[in-house]
Amino acid sequence: MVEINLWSGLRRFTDGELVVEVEADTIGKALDALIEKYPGLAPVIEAGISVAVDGEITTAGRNIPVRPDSEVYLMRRLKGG
Amino acid sequence: MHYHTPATFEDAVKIAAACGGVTRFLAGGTDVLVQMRAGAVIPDDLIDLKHIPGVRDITRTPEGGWRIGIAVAGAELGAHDALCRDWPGVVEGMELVGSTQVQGRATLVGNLCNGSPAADSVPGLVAAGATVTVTGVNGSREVPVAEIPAGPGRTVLQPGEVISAISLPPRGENGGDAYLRFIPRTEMDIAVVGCAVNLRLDGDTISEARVALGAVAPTVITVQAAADAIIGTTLDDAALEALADAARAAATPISDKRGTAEFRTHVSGVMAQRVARLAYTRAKGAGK
Amino acid sequence: MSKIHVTTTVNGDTVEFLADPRETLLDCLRDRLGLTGSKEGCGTGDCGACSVMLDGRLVSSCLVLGVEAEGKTVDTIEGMARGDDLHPLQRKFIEHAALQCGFCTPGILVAAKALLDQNPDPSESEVRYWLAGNLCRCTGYDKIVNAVMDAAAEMRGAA
Amino acid sequence: MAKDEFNTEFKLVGTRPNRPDGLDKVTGRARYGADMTMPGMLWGAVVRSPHAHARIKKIDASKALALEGVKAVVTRADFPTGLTGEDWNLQENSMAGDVALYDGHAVAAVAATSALLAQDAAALIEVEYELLPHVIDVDDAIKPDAPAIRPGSADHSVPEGFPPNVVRYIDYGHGDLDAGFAAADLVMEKTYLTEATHQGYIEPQACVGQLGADGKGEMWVCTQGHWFIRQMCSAVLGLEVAQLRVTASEIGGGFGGKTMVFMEPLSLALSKKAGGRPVKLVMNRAEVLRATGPTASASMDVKIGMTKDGKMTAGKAVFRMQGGAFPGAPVDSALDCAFANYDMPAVYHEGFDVLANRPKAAAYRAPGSPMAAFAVESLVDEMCRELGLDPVEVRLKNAAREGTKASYGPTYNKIGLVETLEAVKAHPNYAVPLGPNQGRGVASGFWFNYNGDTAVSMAIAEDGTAQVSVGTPDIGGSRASLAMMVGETLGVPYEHVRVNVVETGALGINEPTHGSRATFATGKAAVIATEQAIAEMCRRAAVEWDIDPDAVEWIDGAAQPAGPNAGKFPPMKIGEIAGKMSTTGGPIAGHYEGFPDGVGVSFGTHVVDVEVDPETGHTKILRYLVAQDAGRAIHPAYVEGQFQGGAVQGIGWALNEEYVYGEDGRLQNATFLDYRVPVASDLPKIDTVIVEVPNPGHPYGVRGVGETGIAPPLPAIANAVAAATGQRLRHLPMTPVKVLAAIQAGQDG
Repeated sequence: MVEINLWSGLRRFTDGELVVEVEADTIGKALDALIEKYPGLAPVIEAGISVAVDGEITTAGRNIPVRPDSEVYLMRRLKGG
Repeated sequence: MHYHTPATFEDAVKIAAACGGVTRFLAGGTDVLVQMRAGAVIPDDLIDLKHIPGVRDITRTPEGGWRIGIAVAGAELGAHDALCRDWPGVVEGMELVGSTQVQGRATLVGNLCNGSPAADSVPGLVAAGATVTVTGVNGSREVPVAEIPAGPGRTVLQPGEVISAISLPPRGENGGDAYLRFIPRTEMDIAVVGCAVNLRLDGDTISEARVALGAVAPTVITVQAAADAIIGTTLDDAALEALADAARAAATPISDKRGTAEFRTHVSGVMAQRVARLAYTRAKGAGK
Repeated sequence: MSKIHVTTTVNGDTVEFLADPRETLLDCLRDRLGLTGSKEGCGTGDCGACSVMLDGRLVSSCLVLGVEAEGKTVDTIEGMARGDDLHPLQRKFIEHAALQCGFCTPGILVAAKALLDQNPDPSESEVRYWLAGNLCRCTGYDKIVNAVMDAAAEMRGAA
Repeated sequence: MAKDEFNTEFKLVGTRPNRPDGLDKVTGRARYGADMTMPGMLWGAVVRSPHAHARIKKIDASKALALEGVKAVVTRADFPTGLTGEDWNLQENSMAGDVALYDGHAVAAVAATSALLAQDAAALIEVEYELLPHVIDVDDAIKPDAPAIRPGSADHSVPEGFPPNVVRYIDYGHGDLDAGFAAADLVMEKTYLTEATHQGYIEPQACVGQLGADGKGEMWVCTQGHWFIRQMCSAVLGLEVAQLRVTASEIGGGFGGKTMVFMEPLSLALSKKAGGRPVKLVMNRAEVLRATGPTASASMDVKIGMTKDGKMTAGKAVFRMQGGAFPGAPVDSALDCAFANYDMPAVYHEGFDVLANRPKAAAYRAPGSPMAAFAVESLVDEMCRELGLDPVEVRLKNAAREGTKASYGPTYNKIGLVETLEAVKAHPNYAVPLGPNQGRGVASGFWFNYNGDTAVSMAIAEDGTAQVSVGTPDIGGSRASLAMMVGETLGVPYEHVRVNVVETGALGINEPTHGSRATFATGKAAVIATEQAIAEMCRRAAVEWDIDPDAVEWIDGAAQPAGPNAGKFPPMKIGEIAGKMSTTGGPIAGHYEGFPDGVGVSFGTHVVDVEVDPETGHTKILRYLVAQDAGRAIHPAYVEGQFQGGAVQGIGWALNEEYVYGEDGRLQNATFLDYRVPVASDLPKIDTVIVEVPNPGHPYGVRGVGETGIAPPLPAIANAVAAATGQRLRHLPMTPVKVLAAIQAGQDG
């Protein structure tokens, strides 16, 4: 299991949970599991998000591996100038 | 658009009189081309005055004043040592118009005829008592520069009339003039407030003065009360205070994207004081 | 709207073109003569990217009509180097990293050369005020001023 | 990675060679967007709405089409329908549909045989409008009774019952906010405002587009990212993406503003309608300012708790931003940056993305970070003054470090904020005594940096020189820094590497040069591609020597046996291997396609001294210092250039730049005369300190450096003005009018 940290605005879709545990070894599987658990998250995730794994933010990377002790944060999609 | 290159002012006004549509005279072109580019004014006839003999000349008049051709660019004024010695305020006003590049083209008469209340060269000309020669189909007349602007973007020139020369009076003894403006940056802006002072000293005492303010009224204005505030003084603190008060009292500015009425009113007093000091210093220097 | 035939000297060559009287000298240089080194950044004389020398005087070519160039001499960025020999300003701009995107660079070089031609030993402040009409959005001007000062020093040493 | 330890001596990295595009750029030869002409080319012009909000009742182009030489007119009716999401936004922004949403919104376009003719024709296109109520200011636009600009455009994030122009809502944080504020000796809450500014690149948007009836097209365009242009044009016009081939010209500045399409799709639509003739579209400056990406304007409430010895206990930020008539104000990244400098036990963020009748905001250098920095770093300074604390010491006391839980959630890896603060403390500028009416201001700033889709291909030429094909347009010298990294890795001179920005047909997709990613992401990709080529060259040598490829290593541009057991062979130089490649297995190349990981964030600290004229409110910058963490500076001169350029854009934002609208909703200052970017005489030298805390995620330790530098100037100058005048300006820009009014009010402005 890996803990996914959500931003608080997403509580509306997760019965108030800010940290959700899912069974996954990649970001992609973790996101799929999140949506399965809380279908209300689907439009948020599909609209585009960034994910921070162990402090590093990435926009792509469904294939990025996560371990049970990984620090995973969902973030609003990032772009630069 | 038809482009004309007359060889005399008489021909120029004849062409203008014969044209039915929108006519513009072209000297430096730094306003006309911008208006054309923006689509604000696309003349049917453009009359280029630069092919008329003498329009690029700066000449000393028999009385000791100056006659400046209408196509003399700012950079050429600045390069004329004798003119700069006589009328530094007039020249520095012109030199504040636009960039170095614009200085290669922009002219006193163009700056005047654009009709902007914020025109940098006009307060200096007004304070100096400059006149222009207005040429029309019925001949020419001399008009004080102060009487040319009629309101924002407007002059008293009639359709078909053109300014054919600009004249500065003899500098005379113990005189000094100066122009300063306030802008948000250090260069390249339109004046938020401009002020010119021209004065003459008798010893340490100001015997004559003219004060002109720009960008605080529909046209550049002459402020007699401001001049009166310093005439008969040595520009002491009380005189400077009275000068600032008079300048502020005369200012009737608008609030726009470049500044508020309150700001312009306040700063017109600040500028008047700073310019008066500069003109005074120059007049003292001129006496030595 | 008939076009006007213009004969002028550009970078030492006699050239001819047909200009609509509404076209600027910048338009004519770029679109009639293929001299695209002069740039249009504003079209109002506020950015300096179109700087050229007209009869030896620095002007914004966006504020000159093409037809006004008749019989005159125009010098542009394309004429600044002599063959393979770059003008010291051009060399110093590269060495000092005085350009990033490079779009304002031709106008600044033309303007800076005009300054050094009349004032071989300008102060930093004089350089900054002379170039105030040449906008650069990339560099913050620091390295541009350094390059002009260094070029001036080299040219004085060489003279 | 070849060099993941950071005490390596480099031959090229850290030197200052001349840039490969320098000669073209100083001689006027470099070709930018508007410099291209094509055979049979037509010229385009765009008709734009003069109204802030108006229903388009009728467009009559008959007079224009009657002109000889006018070849095509397009309106929205010529575009496909049924688009959704951001595709629809881009289409709507490229060409208004039923309603013009801002002053400058395109409503029609025309192509003709000359530029003047196209402009004349555009002036003859008659558009009938019905005026609608408009709203410009963000605090007006967020009111419940504001004119609803696009009802129904709020996304899933917006709860029921929010005002009609709120289209995105964000809230997040961590820690116990109430306990944090309760633990503070001083809690201050203030509201800060910033106005919209423009990227102000000197090169207006320009392109030549060609599209045939067969759906195949080409485009020449100045852009930060031509794959984005390709994808967006294809979406807006309903084309197959791979059928459009886009070539990036040299680019005359972008700063985020050239990462999306504006009039580019119009040139293709016109071309198609004109029988496939290429159509050139070049914006004038007024069009650039009225219709291309400004940044958002912001209204921000910030509350911070601090103990009397300067420990920050809690922070709350509520930001409202308008990004024009479309969703996309950078309110989320602004919030993420707000407290990113600090190690705080409790933070809370709330953000509103609000529609207003203004052009669609585009990214601008560290989107959102400058506004956030202005609000937070100003308030920190106010609290330092209130408590009599040194602003640098307070920042050091609270500075985020490796292992700090960032305000936006994750835990920081190795970062260099503390080092930038120490650097400014040690710099002579920080010790210069100040005179009357002078003040010193300090502020720090942050940007994430970014990686993004990246494809790079490199190949060895027959003589052992190298070519590198990249997809990130070179704005600030990236071809030089890429050539240096490839040369360093390959062990060949810098001059032996040519880096080419290639067209979309030549590589897999690339994100633009944005997010400070070119030197990091394209650089990392180029190094990986080079290592592939090196491996292949080692293999060729191994075959020649008849030894195991693993027994060959690459040193100083040559294959060498890896130790005495591998065999005794003289080094086989790259030129030798390359010279025989046709007979040893064919081309030698390497490539990378992916999403390079290992992005390192960048912090910076700025110190500015100002002098304020007490009679006019005019602020003069006396001294300016930038210290920023570059990870490692590949080409230090270009790193300095990024620091200096960012700082000066920030100075403009702080002092004079702003969008000024009239009551009628029209932009009043759409010229460089009145949109006042800093000029050379406004500025002193911009001193720089390159702090190097290498990023472990990059083979040479690179962090992106392009963006962070624009954030600190806004608060640093506000703090300096406060120090000089005793008055706090909380509304940018700090024009003389505002500063004088504050001085005259003699109380907190």
